[in-house]
Amino acid sequence: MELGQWAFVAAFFVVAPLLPIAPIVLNRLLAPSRPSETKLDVYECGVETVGDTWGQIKVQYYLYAIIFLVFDVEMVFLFPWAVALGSLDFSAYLAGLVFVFLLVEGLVYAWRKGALEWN
Amino acid sequence: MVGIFEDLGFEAGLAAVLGNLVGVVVLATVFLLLPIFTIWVERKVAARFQNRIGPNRVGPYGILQSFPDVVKLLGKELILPRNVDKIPYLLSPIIMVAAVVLIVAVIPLAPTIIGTDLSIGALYFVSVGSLTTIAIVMAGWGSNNKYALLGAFRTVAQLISYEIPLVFSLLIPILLVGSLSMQTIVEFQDTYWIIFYVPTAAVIFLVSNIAEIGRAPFDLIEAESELIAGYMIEYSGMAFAMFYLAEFLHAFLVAVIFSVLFLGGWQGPLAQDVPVLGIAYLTIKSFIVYFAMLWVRMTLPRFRIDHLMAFNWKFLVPVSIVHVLVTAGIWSALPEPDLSGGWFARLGEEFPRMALNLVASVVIAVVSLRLLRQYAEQERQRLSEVTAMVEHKQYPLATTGQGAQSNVIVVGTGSGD
Amino acid sequence: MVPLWMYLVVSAALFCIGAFGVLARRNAIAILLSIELMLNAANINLVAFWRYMNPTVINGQVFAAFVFAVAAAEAAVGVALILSIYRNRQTVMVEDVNILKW
Amino acid sequence: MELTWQAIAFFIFSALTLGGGFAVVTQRNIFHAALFLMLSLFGTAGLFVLLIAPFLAAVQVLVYIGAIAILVLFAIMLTRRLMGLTISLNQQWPAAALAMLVLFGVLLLVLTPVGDDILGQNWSANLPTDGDTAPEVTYITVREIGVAFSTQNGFVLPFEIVSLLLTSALIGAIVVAREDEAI
Repeated sequence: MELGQWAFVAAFFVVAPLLPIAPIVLNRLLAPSRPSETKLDVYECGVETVGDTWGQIKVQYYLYAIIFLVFDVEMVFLFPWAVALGSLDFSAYLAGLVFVFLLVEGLVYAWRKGALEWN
Repeated sequence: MVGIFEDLGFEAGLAAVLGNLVGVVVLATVFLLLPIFTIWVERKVAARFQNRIGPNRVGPYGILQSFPDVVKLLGKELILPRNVDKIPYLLSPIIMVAAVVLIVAVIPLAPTIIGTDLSIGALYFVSVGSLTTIAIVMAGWGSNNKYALLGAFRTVAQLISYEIPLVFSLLIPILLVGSLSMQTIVEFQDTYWIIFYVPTAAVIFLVSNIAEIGRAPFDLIEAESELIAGYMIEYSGMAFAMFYLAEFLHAFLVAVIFSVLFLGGWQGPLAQDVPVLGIAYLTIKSFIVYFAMLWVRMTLPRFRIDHLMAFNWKFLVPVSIVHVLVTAGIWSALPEPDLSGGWFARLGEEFPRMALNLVASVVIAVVSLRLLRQYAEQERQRLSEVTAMVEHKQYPLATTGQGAQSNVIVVGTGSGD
Repeated sequence: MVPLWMYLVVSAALFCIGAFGVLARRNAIAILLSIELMLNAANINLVAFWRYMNPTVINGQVFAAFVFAVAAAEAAVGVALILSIYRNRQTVMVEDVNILKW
Repeated sequence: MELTWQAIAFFIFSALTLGGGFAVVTQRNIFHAALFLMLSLFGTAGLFVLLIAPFLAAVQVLVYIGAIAILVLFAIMLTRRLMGLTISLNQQWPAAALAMLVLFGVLLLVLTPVGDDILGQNWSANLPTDGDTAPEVTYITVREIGVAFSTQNGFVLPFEIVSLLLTSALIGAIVVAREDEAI
């Protein structure tokens, strides 16, 4: 029964990519294609592009990604907790409370260390 | 649907597959074509907000305007620039649209009409939504363009940041209902809509979702003045149109999901018996939410990126965590009411729980907004002090280090807000 | 239904691929990717055993959830270390980072 | 084993998992390797669905593909000069390949019924050979997992320790990765 529902989702996973592919292919067939040197150039600020594209970016992005990762994993544990909470007693709430507080500690640390600052 | 194919003489397994496929194609196509209409709505509403008329040439009130636009886009050249990383470059628009279309699978349209009522529906919504992030990284990397890459990184940083309050505020309805199934969430709202329990969570959910689709005031993604058009700069023709299609479809789906989670979905008078009414209620609610999103879009100016990040990490995330903890505490401390009676009896039985949650939620909102105001006042104070220092030449401007320069910029833009 | 040993074979193959990556790749980030593959193989095993041996007790899935957390922690710290090495030594090739060898 | 829809799905997802995994360890372009990792993880999510663990499948997509893979992509972008690489494997790769082939061979012998025939030992006798013997799952798994996380008879202590682990990983990663801290 459960698997039957997922067959529907699987069908969605097959159909969903086909929907955007169709107009793109149609576009390729219908539209003119006259590539030229300049047309295929990188569009940046009007002058010719300088340097390597895959350049280095700021470490700040990484810091956001790591805080996000930790909180995202936290969700893995909080979703079942939230679903089960209604049928459990108060000690289950305390378990979740401790769990969240331990993680908030990490957020507070990041805040105090300025890892949340965009500069 | 499966039954029809079985009647036609197909073997049971194959009939199930065909039935599923047809259902999926119909459902997905209907939703995919919706933007043709919502784009017109959006342009018309935007025009009215700006005292214009908007599209008015094609069809009555310009309602058919999107069709010539689509035809025009079909005739535009699909340019594959030199040195692009072809596979990520071409896959990106496809994944972008597919990820959004996949959300449709779990939307309950009426008591009996739903793509599929997964036991993890709400989580499915978040999971599938996170696929768009990958599409953006692929576009940024594949385009072989510094601006595209930079735009993609900014966008991803924004998306992943706002996913945290989004999921936390999604956790709250799940906590109240005790299930991840979308249909169960809607059925729970038979007496009171969830927005009456936790209005603050609803607002956080909507705000973080608007950020997630990169709409104004969170539209740094396409900040024309700084990043040209962000990660989609190198795209043209239909590949470019796909990104826009995905954005508009996602925007509307957010309105639908919001209605399902917080505004009772298909719930309404007689909806239990007449499924069509359910669809109508859901559509009306969704368009009201969509209009609210447009209102926000047309009214507020764009965020600056550091403000955007600070607003998320220092305001939305803490507030939503506190909200989850408070609501969970109330919910597990209160006894389950007796919900076996008629509708009016249940209305009375449910009231104390609802009222207590409502009060708590409003208190959270008031306190957090107070704190925000206090912080803003401090910030204004600090900025005006810096301004005064600069004006009296006490600030080391003459020895222009990098620091002094950037401070001047902060003053220039900061005093305005 | 698919017999259990097929899942175990898939998991074993994935584990071997991952272990090969760890042993043979030069790029530290690629090694990190390979470790993720190995963790995934472990997860397939846990869930498959849960499903076939004792689905009335949820332990297999709970363990798999813990593996997710461990994988996330590992990825976060691993990437941080790679970044730090890159910043100090301008390389992500593991054979260039031999300072502890002496 | 007859070729049911379920078996077909199993083979497709296994092919995704293993093919993606193989590409991860052989691709020269590290960005492509990371994309193939996502494909492999997606295949694993499909396998989880087949094993009726939908919660883990969703989490797999949310955490692995949506977060860990993104983090790795960020790391790839942060450490440049990777594009021009021609050699992706080190000199000891033939030895490594051989070792892993041997390991896989041994595992095959132990796990498969065919291997049992060859060895004359019945290692896999304790495994259910036919999947139809696998009992039905009759409960909602998410709620059961939640109960396991937050009751004393379940896993409440590991649950809290996971939180501690994540916090320490967060703090550690911030300390290590920040530019201004001396290492």
